[in-house]
Amino acid sequence: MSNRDRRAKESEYTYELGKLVQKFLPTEKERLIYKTMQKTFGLHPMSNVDPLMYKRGGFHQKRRKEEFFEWGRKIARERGIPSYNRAVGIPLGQRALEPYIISGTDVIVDYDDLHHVNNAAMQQMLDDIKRTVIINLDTTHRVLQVRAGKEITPETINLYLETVQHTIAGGAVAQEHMAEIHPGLTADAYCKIITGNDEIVDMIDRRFVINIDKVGFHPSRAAILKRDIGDTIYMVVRAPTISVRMGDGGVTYRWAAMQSSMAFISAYRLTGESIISDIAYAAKSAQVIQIGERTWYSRARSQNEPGGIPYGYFADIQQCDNMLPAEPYFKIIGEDLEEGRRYMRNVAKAGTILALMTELIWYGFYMSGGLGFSTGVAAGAYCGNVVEDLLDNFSEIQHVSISRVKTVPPRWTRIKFITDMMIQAAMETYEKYPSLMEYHWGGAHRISLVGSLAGSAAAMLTGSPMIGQMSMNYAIGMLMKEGWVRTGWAGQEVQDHLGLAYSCAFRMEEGGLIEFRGPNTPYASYTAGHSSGAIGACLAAQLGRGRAYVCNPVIKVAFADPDLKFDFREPRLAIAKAALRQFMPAGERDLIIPSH
Amino acid sequence: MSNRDRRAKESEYTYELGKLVQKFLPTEKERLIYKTMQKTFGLHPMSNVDPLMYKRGGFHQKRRKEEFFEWGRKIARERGIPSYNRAVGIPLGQRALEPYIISGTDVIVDYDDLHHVNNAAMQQMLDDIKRTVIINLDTTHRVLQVRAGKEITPETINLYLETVQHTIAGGAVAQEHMAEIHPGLTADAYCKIITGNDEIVDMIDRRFVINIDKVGFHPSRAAILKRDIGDTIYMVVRAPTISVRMGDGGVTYRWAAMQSSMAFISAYRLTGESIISDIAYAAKSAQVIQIGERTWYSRARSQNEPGGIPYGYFADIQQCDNMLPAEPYFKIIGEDLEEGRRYMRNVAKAGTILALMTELIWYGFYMSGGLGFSTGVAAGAYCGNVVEDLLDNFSEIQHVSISRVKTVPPRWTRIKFITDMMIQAAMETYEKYPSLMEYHWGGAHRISLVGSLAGSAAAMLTGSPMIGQMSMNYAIGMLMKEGWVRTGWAGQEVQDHLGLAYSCAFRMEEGGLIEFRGPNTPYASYTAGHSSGAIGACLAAQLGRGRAYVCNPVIKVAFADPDLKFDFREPRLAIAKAALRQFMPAGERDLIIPSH
Amino acid sequence: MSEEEEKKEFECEYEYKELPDGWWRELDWILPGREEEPTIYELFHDMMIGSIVGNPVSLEIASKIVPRIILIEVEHPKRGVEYVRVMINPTDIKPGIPDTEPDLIIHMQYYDFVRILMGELDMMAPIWAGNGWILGNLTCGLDLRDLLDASTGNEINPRPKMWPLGSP
Amino acid sequence: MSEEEEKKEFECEYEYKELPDGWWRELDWILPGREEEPTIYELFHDMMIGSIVGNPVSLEIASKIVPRIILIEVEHPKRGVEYVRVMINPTDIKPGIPDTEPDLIIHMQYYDFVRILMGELDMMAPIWAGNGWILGNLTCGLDLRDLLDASTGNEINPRPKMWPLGSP
Repeated sequence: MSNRDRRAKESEYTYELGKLVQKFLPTEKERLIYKTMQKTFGLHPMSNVDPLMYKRGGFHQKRRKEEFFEWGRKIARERGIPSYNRAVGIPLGQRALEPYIISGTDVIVDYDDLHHVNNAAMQQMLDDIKRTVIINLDTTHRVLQVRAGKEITPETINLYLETVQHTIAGGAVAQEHMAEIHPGLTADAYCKIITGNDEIVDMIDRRFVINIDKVGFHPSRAAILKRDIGDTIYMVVRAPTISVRMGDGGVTYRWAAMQSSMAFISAYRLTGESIISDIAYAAKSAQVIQIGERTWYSRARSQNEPGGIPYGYFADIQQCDNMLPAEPYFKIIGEDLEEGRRYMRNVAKAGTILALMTELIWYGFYMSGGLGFSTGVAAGAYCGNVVEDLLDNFSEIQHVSISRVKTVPPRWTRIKFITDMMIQAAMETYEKYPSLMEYHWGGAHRISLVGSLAGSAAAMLTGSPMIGQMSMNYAIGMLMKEGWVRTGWAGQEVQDHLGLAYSCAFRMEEGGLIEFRGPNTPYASYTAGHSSGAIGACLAAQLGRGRAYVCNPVIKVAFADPDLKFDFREPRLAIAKAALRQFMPAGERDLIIPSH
Repeated sequence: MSNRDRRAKESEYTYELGKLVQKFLPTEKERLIYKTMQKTFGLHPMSNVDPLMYKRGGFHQKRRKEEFFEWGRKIARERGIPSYNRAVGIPLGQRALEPYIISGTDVIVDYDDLHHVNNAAMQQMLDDIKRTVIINLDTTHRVLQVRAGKEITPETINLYLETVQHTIAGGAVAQEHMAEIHPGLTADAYCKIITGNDEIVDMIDRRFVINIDKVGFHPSRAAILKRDIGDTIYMVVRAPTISVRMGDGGVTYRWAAMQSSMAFISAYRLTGESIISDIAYAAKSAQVIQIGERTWYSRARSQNEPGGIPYGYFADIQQCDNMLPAEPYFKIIGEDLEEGRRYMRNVAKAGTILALMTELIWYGFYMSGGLGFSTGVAAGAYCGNVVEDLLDNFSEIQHVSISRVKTVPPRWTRIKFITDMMIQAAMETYEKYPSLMEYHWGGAHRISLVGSLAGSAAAMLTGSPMIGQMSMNYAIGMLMKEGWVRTGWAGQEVQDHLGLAYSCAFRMEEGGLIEFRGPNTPYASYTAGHSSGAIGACLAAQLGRGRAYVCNPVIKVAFADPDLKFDFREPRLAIAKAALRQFMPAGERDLIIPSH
Repeated sequence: MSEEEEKKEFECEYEYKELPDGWWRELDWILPGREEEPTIYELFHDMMIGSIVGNPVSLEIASKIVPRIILIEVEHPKRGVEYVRVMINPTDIKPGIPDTEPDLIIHMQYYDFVRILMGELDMMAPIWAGNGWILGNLTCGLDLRDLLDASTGNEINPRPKMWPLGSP
Repeated sequence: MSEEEEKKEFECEYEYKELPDGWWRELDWILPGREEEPTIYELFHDMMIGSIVGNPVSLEIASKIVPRIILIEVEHPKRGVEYVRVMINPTDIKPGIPDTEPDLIIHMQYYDFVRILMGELDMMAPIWAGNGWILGNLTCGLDLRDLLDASTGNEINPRPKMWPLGSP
């Protein structure tokens, strides 16, 4: 073959995926994305044209928009100032106002129902996190024994726990002059014990314990959690939702400190200001686990607000992996594709919480005021089965790649090719499906989604969150700076993201463990979509190592508590329920306001 | 008379006020305090003994406590975890659970109804402050003219204002892909214009204007406000209450920035990212008035949270003085005691907001977790007519002292004796009324109350907030360190307060104007009760000078807006209404949750 | 009100002035035979006898007042500081400082005090003006002021309710 | 699982080894008459003719594959770096580097690659072990791997759905 011939053939290198893909339609038709996009748009998902454009009925195509329209008029009439008003701005609904399928369910909702202000479950998820703080009781017990000469017995602990349920709800115990709170407003406030010691669990009134063996952990995980928590006694405090709705997350530990100290004073009949000081210090500051640290000054927020929650804590707050055996993913995916997929799907499910908390709630709402844009970015994580499809495929790629090898060492040089493979697969999927491109209409959607998935996949294979982070940085850098979007919205949004050349530089982490970083880390890229990827990497690395928690076993157990209002095990169901307006949150004020 | 004789008589120096006061009962009976205390305790207010003690019926003496008791049992039954439970802690109600008379009204409420979690009006007051931000439109208009070549006309401004009502409520205007908010959830969101220029006011749709002439200012005040605001156009943004309840005050300016920028893009048909950047910057950062600054790291809170609001802003947020003529108080009190009293009473009324926002909401709730203690400290400011009684008397003292002089120069050396006089009068009142001592059961109550009143009175006479602050510091130092409480709760609480020797040192202010300080000032005493005194000093100084605002005319006008949910002109009525459960707040979620 | 007007509002109107020689001879309550300008003790003594005791309103007021020691310190431009200690009920006036802590101290210029006793100056005027000070139990001050007002024939200011006449 | 067990889990099991002299004489698909150890070009050339072309499964796979250039670089312990460039469909094998950008580059040790061609080592093993690297369009890599699997009689891994056989 002459060079001339060969060159002629190389021109075929320039191909058109859109056309080429028609050859493989039968295969594509089996993909989740195909089915979902078809359902979503009511059209061939690979079509480049929407023949119904301008004929879809404007905003009337959606029940919610009609409802909003009616309410806008009603409000304007009642208050004399215009409100929501479809007469201003661009007309809505010339294109499809596509419905959103909650991934892994049959629930189809309107996009607006996923706006955090319209979705009570998202609010409760945030509130449940904000209102949690964990106090170690060992220090306080020691202070009681040494400083106050009190005996600590199962009876006293149970009396204390009964008392603290009263105080945490706003009841007074030590002074008559305290105003009390209507308990109906704080019916979601309580305290529960966490310990790894079975004997202690047996001695404490079961109503006051989060029993690790009975809250849905796989036995192999429960064993690790109990081993690592050990004999220590922690108390999880759930301040009432109404308190964080009135104030902020910073109220929680103060609320916990004050009310738990009062319960100590009462249950142990303490007097003497210096002892009470010590108790208060022990209960308030010594070994208190806050869910989130304060954020730095330019984004100043109090403790327990989403910006200050470390990535590792986010990964432990989600509970989607609880029933998975504590086995390294690497081993599983090599041996059993279906079981490997189950791991991946649970990471995807967890992604719902991670994306909502960071992209929608922190970046979208707290940092940007909540335009309604990040609703879409977050929805990418839990709608349309897109993540499921890609992760299923990643599982297959991994299964294929490692089924005949025995090891995936946590080295970037070894993991890079499979990351390349996954990025490429994802990019090509977008290229093949114009409908998916429409569904994830922003560069930030696509970049963050692919970056997160690449990071999770790499971390899961290696057990290393750092490899996951590198993989994510590489994927985002690759997509953005070398691939799709050097400019435009997504390009600008990520202008402070690492360049490809630096994506694996250790310098960027400043030696910090990713688990302890967070959206609060100043030197990290804080673009919408990047935090959930970092958290995904931490979580995936845990599964990669076959562990039972990412960062803190107590946090992990605290959010396994079935009495929480939001279900951190099945976030999508809760969100879907709320979208259908069937989710009842806590913190309502009906008892103290006129009926309405 | 020999020395011996004289000495014998001097022994009478040791007197017992409790006995002595019997001589003057007819006079005392005319005091407001006498009447209120009698009504509150159902006993002779000067009695040292409560004959009904232990016979008052325990917690059953109060309807609210019974309600709480029932609810506690109901919740425990329903959730399987005990809740509010009168079986723990000390028994309540052996003493009187005294009712609280809202000062200046006939409304008698239970103490618990004044707990901020039980009182929807207090929550709305906080939320209305947190959700307000003010944007100067001049800069944006200039950017539109210069950078985008757009014409600004009354028509475009009105179109913009109509559009921004839609976006601020969560409606989309520029992109189809934005999730929108149910307008019924944000029915309290709107934007209004403030300007001092009558012509501009005439040209703008009256629904979008806070017309300074028509929102209840005394004409002499309206004239000053208009003169000082001038031709500038400000836009007051009220983000929806639900946004600050879900997040925090820091959400507000971001919400305002995003939604107002979108309205600009839409109303002026803007394209081009660099222009939009400029518009966004102008709308978001250039000349934006936030109500509160971020607090420093150890108390990290976002913008627009109560800890970061300057004292001068608090003083402008309250609207209780709006109908008073802009005349110097000194002149008035010398000439007309009744008119002077009216000034004092309005300061007292304003104190409701100041004490609630700082003592109850910031120190009590945000900083201490809300035990229910600061409910009492704050109630001191607006319950039982105590402040009214003392201020009435202060007015008399002032009237007497200055009726034959022509001047009260703002010098500490000249104001000290009258401060002494007022402190003494207040201390003696507590001494004479054991019932009042019981009513203000904590040292912090009494100290903060007397300190605040002394500060306000001094500032009002002199027009100088610095003199007021000195007077307050002196009063508190005098009471605490030389008078009542060198130790005990109040003494400890104020351990970081200035010693008497330093109370007038300028050093403590670091040269800063009190108006621009706040609960956020690290070097200032931050004990419960001291902030409202400092604010009172700023407000009183304004009245002392006969001005129309303390610090910022735009803030003053912004909160005169009659469309706010909380009435900053009649705070006590709103609080009382809420205590009776008749106040309807904003931010409820009924539209998106199941009926309940 | 313009800013200038506001400023003026707070300017001081009190003025210190000394009296011409022989001024005391014009006053009917000064004991006859005083050749020299009276000391503060002499002045107060004379007023008590010559003015207060003979005035039924003053007497009524004085009778209700509880025992309190007031120390008056005056600065005379030539003679320096002089003291008089006063107890109104039971009446007791002595030169010099008391051997126990007084309830109230009033510090003033001699001529200011004279003018107050003459009813020409309000007792508060020099204090507001910064040319004197008051320290201690202010109720005694009110009592004293009422007494002086009565004796000079000035109207007595109504007492704030929280301080009934004579109350501590 | 104990921490030690966990650690072991991640230890590397791949081992590099060289082959004894004359190894190529044992393989039935090497063209007869090769006296010297074949270069990478010769090796790939022989496999294509002697193994792939004669295998119906390989042929079917190859026929579906779109034109892609794969560059294989191997390091021989004595001879240094050798290159072969491969296009599967239409088939084209040449020594040296191509004059256009390849779709995929595979870099390995000579003996690792030999063992892969012999079906003794999985193509991924040296990569995972860090003793080699892959760069570029990974689909080509999957294509190549399928081809090699078919020719060595190994089971062909099912292709992930998102990458139908021969897809770009």
